[in-house]
Amino acid sequence: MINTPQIELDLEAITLRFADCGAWEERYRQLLLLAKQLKPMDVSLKIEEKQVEGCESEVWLHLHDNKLYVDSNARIIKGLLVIVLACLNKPTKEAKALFNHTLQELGLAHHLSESRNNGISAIWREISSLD
Amino acid sequence: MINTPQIELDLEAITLRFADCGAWEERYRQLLLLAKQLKPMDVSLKIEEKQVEGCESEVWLHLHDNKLYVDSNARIIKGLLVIVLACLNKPTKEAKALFNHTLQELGLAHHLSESRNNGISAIWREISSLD
Amino acid sequence: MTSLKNTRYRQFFPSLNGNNQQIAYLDSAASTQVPEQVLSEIEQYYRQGHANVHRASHSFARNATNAFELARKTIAEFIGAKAQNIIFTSGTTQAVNLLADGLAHLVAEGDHIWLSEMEHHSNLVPWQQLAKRNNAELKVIPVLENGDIDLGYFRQHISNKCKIVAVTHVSNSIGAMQPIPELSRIAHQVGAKIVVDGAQAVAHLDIDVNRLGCDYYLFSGHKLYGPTGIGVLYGAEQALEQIQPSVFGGEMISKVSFEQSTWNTLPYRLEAGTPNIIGAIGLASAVQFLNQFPLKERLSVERSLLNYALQKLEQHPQVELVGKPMMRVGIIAFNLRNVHPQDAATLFDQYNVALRCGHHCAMPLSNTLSPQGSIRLSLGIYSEQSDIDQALDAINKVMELFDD
Amino acid sequence: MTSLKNTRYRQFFPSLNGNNQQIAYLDSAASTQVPEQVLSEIEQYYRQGHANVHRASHSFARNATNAFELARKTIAEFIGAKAQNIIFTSGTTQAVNLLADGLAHLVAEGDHIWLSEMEHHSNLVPWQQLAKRNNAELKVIPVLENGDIDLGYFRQHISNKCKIVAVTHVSNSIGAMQPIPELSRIAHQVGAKIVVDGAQAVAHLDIDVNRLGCDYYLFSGHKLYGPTGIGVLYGAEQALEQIQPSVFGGEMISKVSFEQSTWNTLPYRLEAGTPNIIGAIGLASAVQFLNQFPLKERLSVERSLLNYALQKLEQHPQVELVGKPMMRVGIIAFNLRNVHPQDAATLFDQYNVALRCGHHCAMPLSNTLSPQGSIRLSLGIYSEQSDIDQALDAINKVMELFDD
Ligand SMILES: Cc1ncc(COP(=O)(O)O)c(C=O)c1O
Ligand SMILES: Cc1ncc(COP(=O)(O)O)c(C=O)c1O
Repeated sequence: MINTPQIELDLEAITLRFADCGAWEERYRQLLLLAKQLKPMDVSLKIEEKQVEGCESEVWLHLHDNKLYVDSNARIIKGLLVIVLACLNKPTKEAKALFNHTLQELGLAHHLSESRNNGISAIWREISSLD
Repeated sequence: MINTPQIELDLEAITLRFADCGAWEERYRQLLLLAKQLKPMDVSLKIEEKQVEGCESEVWLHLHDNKLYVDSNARIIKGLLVIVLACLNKPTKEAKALFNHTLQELGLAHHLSESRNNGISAIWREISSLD
Repeated sequence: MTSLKNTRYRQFFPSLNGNNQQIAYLDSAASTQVPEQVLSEIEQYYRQGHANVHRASHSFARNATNAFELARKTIAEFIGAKAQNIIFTSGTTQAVNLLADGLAHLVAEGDHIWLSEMEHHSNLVPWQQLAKRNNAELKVIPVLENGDIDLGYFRQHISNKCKIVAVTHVSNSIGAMQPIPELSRIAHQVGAKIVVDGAQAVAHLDIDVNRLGCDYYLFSGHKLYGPTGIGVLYGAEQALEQIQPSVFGGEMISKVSFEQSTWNTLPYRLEAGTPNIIGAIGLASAVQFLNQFPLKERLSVERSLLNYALQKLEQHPQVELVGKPMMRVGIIAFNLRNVHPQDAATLFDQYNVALRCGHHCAMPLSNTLSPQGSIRLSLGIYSEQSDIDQALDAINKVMELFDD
Repeated sequence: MTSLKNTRYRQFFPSLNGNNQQIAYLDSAASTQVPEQVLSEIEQYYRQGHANVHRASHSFARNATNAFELARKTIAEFIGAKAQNIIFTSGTTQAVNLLADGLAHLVAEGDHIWLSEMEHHSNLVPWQQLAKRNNAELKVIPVLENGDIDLGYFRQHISNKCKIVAVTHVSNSIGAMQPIPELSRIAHQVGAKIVVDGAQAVAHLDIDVNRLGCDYYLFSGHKLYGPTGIGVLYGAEQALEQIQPSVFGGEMISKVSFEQSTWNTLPYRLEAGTPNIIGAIGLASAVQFLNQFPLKERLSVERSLLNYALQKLEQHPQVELVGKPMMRVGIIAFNLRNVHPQDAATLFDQYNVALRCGHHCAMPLSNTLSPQGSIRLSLGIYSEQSDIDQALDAINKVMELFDD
């Protein structure tokens, strides 16, 4: 299992934050707030070699000593990254399934499209390749 | 004006042959018979340099001493060539208009399409370039 | 013989019903009619909202991207391939050109490119030009008197100088089917890539690219009951990687500066510019149309009809067949005794029989088998015995006219 | 202001009515919606009987050929050209590639190819690759801070080493219009050919290729209310003759043997393979759709709407325009303060506002003006004030969400 030192919330705490959300705007508000829970990645790591290919926004990903660091300059992606990290206390494949399930539950499923430029699927591809 | 030693019929005689034609089959029968009225072109002239570009069937065209010789190995085209020649006792532009008019009259107008591979329009292009 | 009377398929093709019922369309090798289903799919797509694909930040774009990528999958499965092995092109011709340019790096001075004598110009001229550019040699598998390729000659003469073998699956001028699995084996033995032009095969055979064993397989949508402007280049895993991009711009790019560019991943790397989205969707719909019929039955109906036509023509005293290949698919070429094929076609037209005359874009073969050209009769899924009978009737009438 | 309320055009576009009425489609620069008329033309063509063009020996083929060549004429006249100067391609990208390959013989070692800094990748990478192949140099007309090109720089630095100038008529990322007549004069003074990428111009300006004075003008059907898979390469008389064929096969050929091939006449020489017949017919139908409206009115309605949007966005305290070109056509690029454009686009989508974010396939310009990318709002003939208002409303709501 990979360590995720950038977050303190676990998945349960995250889904709880969405529990009372009605309209989609509230869900996105929570997602944007979630983004703030991501502790910053060292700026020296935000370089091209660490960038995930196939994202419209820049997404960085760095694995060191079994610790995974991620960041993005798009806040919605950052919020989603928090959920990604929270799922990673499982083997990657299970984690991805859990992530998909969670997004469905939170009403954010359309971020799951397999479209090539969908940052999220690119990130999972990258994480899977770390295995 | 160009001389056309390969035919003896004039346009009037030609149209007369079509006068009693009812069904299209009779018209084509006349056209095929007309083809037999074209005196043969010297075989030594049936060479690639004399060939008209843009015809599906081979059409040869040779001008010498102001005499025009034509031939084709397709009989319908040959019949049409007889009509072409019969129109050439006029300046080319008028001759072409006359030819178009005649074909319309004879109910053979669909040979006039400007389609690139229409042999007839290629022949007129070639004749015009002889002017 | 009941299957000959089968009129199951024709009803789905609006252009062959209604006003056009009297037309015997026997020119499917040139281009096929389009079923109702494809027309309504095209309309529906545009009605629901169109957008450019791939950069999907809104619902129209998401829908377009999903429909486009689903089309890729549908078409891939139709020939036994995976979606990621399918490159969309504008047609077979562009596909061959993409290959001839993209595989140029495999062909060094003195190397050989092998073709058959019966190639369509589209699978001949690009290779000829490549050979010229790279100082390579074009080698030709000759055709036997019956129209089959001389496989023995090929086996004997191919050497490891050969880098590419480009052959048609089915000849568009005489309908001869090539033994592709065998040709693939021979090509691979000398380490060459094999390109198969499937333009005339894909609508008439059960295609499985794995069984064929070829590296590349190409076809056009407009000969498969789909719209014009769309074609497919299938490439086996390794083979696809070998194609270097030769058309640049748009989504085939990953990063661009004025100094240099880096390419996107496959299949996008080989699809420059906005793809023919509606073409892909239309072609996938045509494939779905075909998929709804049991394959064996569909093919056997067509085969029976071809045999019927062949038998009648062979027996006709004034008909001379051009090419009598062992395995024939969809096409019969012939001439009428002492009648120029163009004259015949003109008169056929008068009898509402739509077929082609000429060299059928395969001049070298035509010059070998029938220098004046030939008449070509070709079938589609909608063809019926009445079409053949109408053609036979027209032949008799043409011969009468010419008898004078 | 009455013209802003004009709803004359929208009614003809089925995808923007009915179920989709709530969607503000502001992504026409990527691809346009298709009017009813084009859909029924496509359907009608196929219903009446389709065939391959050019070898017209039967009625379907004659009809197809006539429709296809009439389409060429209709489209030619739309840009003030003659039919024989129009080459059909699969899109702008393929047109640029045809040029970059076909004009390669004009570019010798050490020669220059000039582009502007705001070119779409499709009008950049093909030239970059040509320069690389021929050891020529790519020269760039820089963009000023406001997004206009630095014409003075160009005048000063162009020399008779320049063989080709390739510029966009209207920038797809910021909407800047280039002074093409002036650029043509400058190019011709040094004896260079000038290629104009009209992809973003042709639907929004009164195009007359003679007035523009360019040698080549290119555009895509899918940005002109036509179908995907069809594009146009216009070439002035002499200029067209200069393009050497680089795609081979089918009707572009006059004679073929295994030793050599000779090419057909123009325009066919540059149209290899079966053309996109239905694409050409569909595009001509789109042009006819536009032709039925008085040109001046059509363009002024769109210009008013663009000005309305521009004014509102300029005044908005949280909007930062990207590029403020002197002459703007159809497109506005902007960013929301402290909001990543991709976040904005995601939320716009939620508010049923369809627009794009990103580098808009013009990375070099993007890197100069707005490295993180931008949001692009673009108009079509069907755009209305309500679409702009919906976008403005969405901007306010996005900013609220981001305020937390
Ligand atoms: C200015 C410009 N040039 C070229 C293109 C490429 O057009 P296409 O993708 O239709 O080939 C586009 C469209 O994306 C464009 O906006
Ligand atoms: C065997 C064969 N190859 C290639 C082609 C070229 O196909 P397209 O014109 O669709 O590019 C054809 C069709 O004319 C063909 O019959």
